[in-house]
Amino acid sequence: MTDPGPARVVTTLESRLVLSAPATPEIMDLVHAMLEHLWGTSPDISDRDRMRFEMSVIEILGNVVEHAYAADHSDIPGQDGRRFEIVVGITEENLMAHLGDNGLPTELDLSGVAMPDALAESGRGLALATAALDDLSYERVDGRNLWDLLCLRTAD
Amino acid sequence: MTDPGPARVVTTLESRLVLSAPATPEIMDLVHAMLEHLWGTSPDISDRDRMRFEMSVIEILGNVVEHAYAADHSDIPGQDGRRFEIVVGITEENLMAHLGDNGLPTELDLSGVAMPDALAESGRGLALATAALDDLSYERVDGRNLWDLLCLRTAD
Amino acid sequence: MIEFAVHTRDDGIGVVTPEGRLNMVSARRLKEILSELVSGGTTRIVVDLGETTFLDSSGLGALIGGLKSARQAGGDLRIARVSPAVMTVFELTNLDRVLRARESVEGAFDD
Amino acid sequence: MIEFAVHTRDDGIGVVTPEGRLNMVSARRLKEILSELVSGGTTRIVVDLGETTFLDSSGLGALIGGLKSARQAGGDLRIARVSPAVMTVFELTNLDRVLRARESVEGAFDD
Ligand SMILES: Nc1ncnc2c1ncn2[C@@H]1O[C@H](COP(=O)(O)OP(=O)(O)O)[C@@H](O)[C@H]1O
Ligand SMILES: Nc1ncnc2c1ncn2[C@@H]1O[C@H](COP(=O)(O)OP(=O)(O)O)[C@@H](O)[C@H]1O
Repeated sequence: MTDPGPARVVTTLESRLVLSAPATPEIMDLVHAMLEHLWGTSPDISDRDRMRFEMSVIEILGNVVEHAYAADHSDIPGQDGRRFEIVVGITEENLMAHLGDNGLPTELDLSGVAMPDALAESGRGLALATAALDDLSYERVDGRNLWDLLCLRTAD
Repeated sequence: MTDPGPARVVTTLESRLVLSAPATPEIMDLVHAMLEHLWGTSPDISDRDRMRFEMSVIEILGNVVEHAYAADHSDIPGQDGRRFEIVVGITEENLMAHLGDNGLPTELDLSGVAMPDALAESGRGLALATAALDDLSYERVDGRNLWDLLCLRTAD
Repeated sequence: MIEFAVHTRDDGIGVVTPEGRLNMVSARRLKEILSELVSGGTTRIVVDLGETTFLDSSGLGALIGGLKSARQAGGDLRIARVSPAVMTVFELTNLDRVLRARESVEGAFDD
Repeated sequence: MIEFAVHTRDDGIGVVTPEGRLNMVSARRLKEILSELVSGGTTRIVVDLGETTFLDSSGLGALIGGLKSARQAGGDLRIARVSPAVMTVFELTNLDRVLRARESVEGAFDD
């Protein structure tokens, strides 16, 4: 567990986009569409920055969809379903995302994430996101997992 | 002004999709993408129901973007910018949308909306939405405009 | 997202094919395309709606605008290959009478 | 949204072209396509990434899975036409050494 990362400020950005939806694999395409809209509003972001940001957002959200609900019972009728919220935004200096989900807490140690063997077929997501991002933070607050992702913009 | 319409229940639906974003013409494509995701989750909705719902959502949101901010000054630095929120959802019986925006209040009388002359080039949006929807409600609450849209699902 | 395919046939009829959604943003471009065709002398125009997946009141407005300027210049504007979903929008506005849908692009000016 | 174009060339080499985004959902389909090719006897495969606009760890996993089964069957899997943005993902994981990017689909098996 860490403090909120520097990217948390995205939740107050006037130009932010916010999506709240069920945590399903199919929702990924809508998050891609959201990022595509974002790129349209700031055409001067380098391809490399777009890719490392978009890939990291999709990795972290993909983990939420695949792992954060593995052992819980939130699909019992009457209990809140599996939902997440994502906030994305751009400033002159940063690409930022904030993710919140109502899944189970995780004991992941983000500082200990290592790239697996070259021929491994999975287990590369967090390593890829931590390598691509300039900051990644996780905290558990009020029964929610909160992730903050930051890319510092670079020249092309 | 009316009471909240029957479609307001969409805001409590577990499977709802919620988007909050700046009120710009370009955001329309993202709302279309949101509805496309929705159709993917319920492939049994008739083409006619999809079209009358999607068209009505886009008309009402288009009016918010084009008219709800015409005379205000919310772009003065330090004041909240022009933003809207949209909630969409499907049940066995209904297609529902709820829109909220921070624009100016409107004195529109939805019961008096009429289709303009055949050769008019504008002014057809609200008439089209009221003809296509089974219920359309507007109210002003706490400085926000709230719109509720309902289509009863029909067999193809 | 929309693309417009535009071409003028040997018989002088202009064919405009909006591929995708005709909404607020794309209707502006359709309006421009239609008025450029008319002012360039192409006054008989078929709008092929066979690839149009969505239509709203701004799209209708652009079509009516094109119809009026084509007629003023002595020509006409016709629509063809309208899907049932898009047809709904014409029916709701009673514009199916002003802009009668033709089955094919080729035969749109046959009557 | 993604489409996969798959064909086998006269020289027996299979060419798979993912058109769009290779993410969690589409990586499953790529994995299936690659394993069907190998079990059907096509053990030399080029994955043409020239139309791939996005890649994540699940896409990488599908490629590595295909590489391993192709090699086990005596063949190989190679990637071609990788855009700079997609290349970033290979570099960040050091997989640019295991899966060296070839310039063209045609020449991908020349060495
Ligand atoms: N949001 C999460 N909640 C719970 N566990 C997680 C979460 N994200 C990652 N993990 C755990 O960390 C492991 C490594 O994740 P990752 O590097 O993304 O690879 P992969 O998802 O391919 O296994 C996962 O297998 C899972 O056990
Ligand atoms: N959300 C709104 N806020 C303020 N005024 C509105 C709003 N929606 C509609 N109106 C008013 O109602 C009129 C008719 O709207 P509509 O039927 O959609 O046609 P159009 O937008 O083409 O003018 C608009 O011109 C505008 O003056």
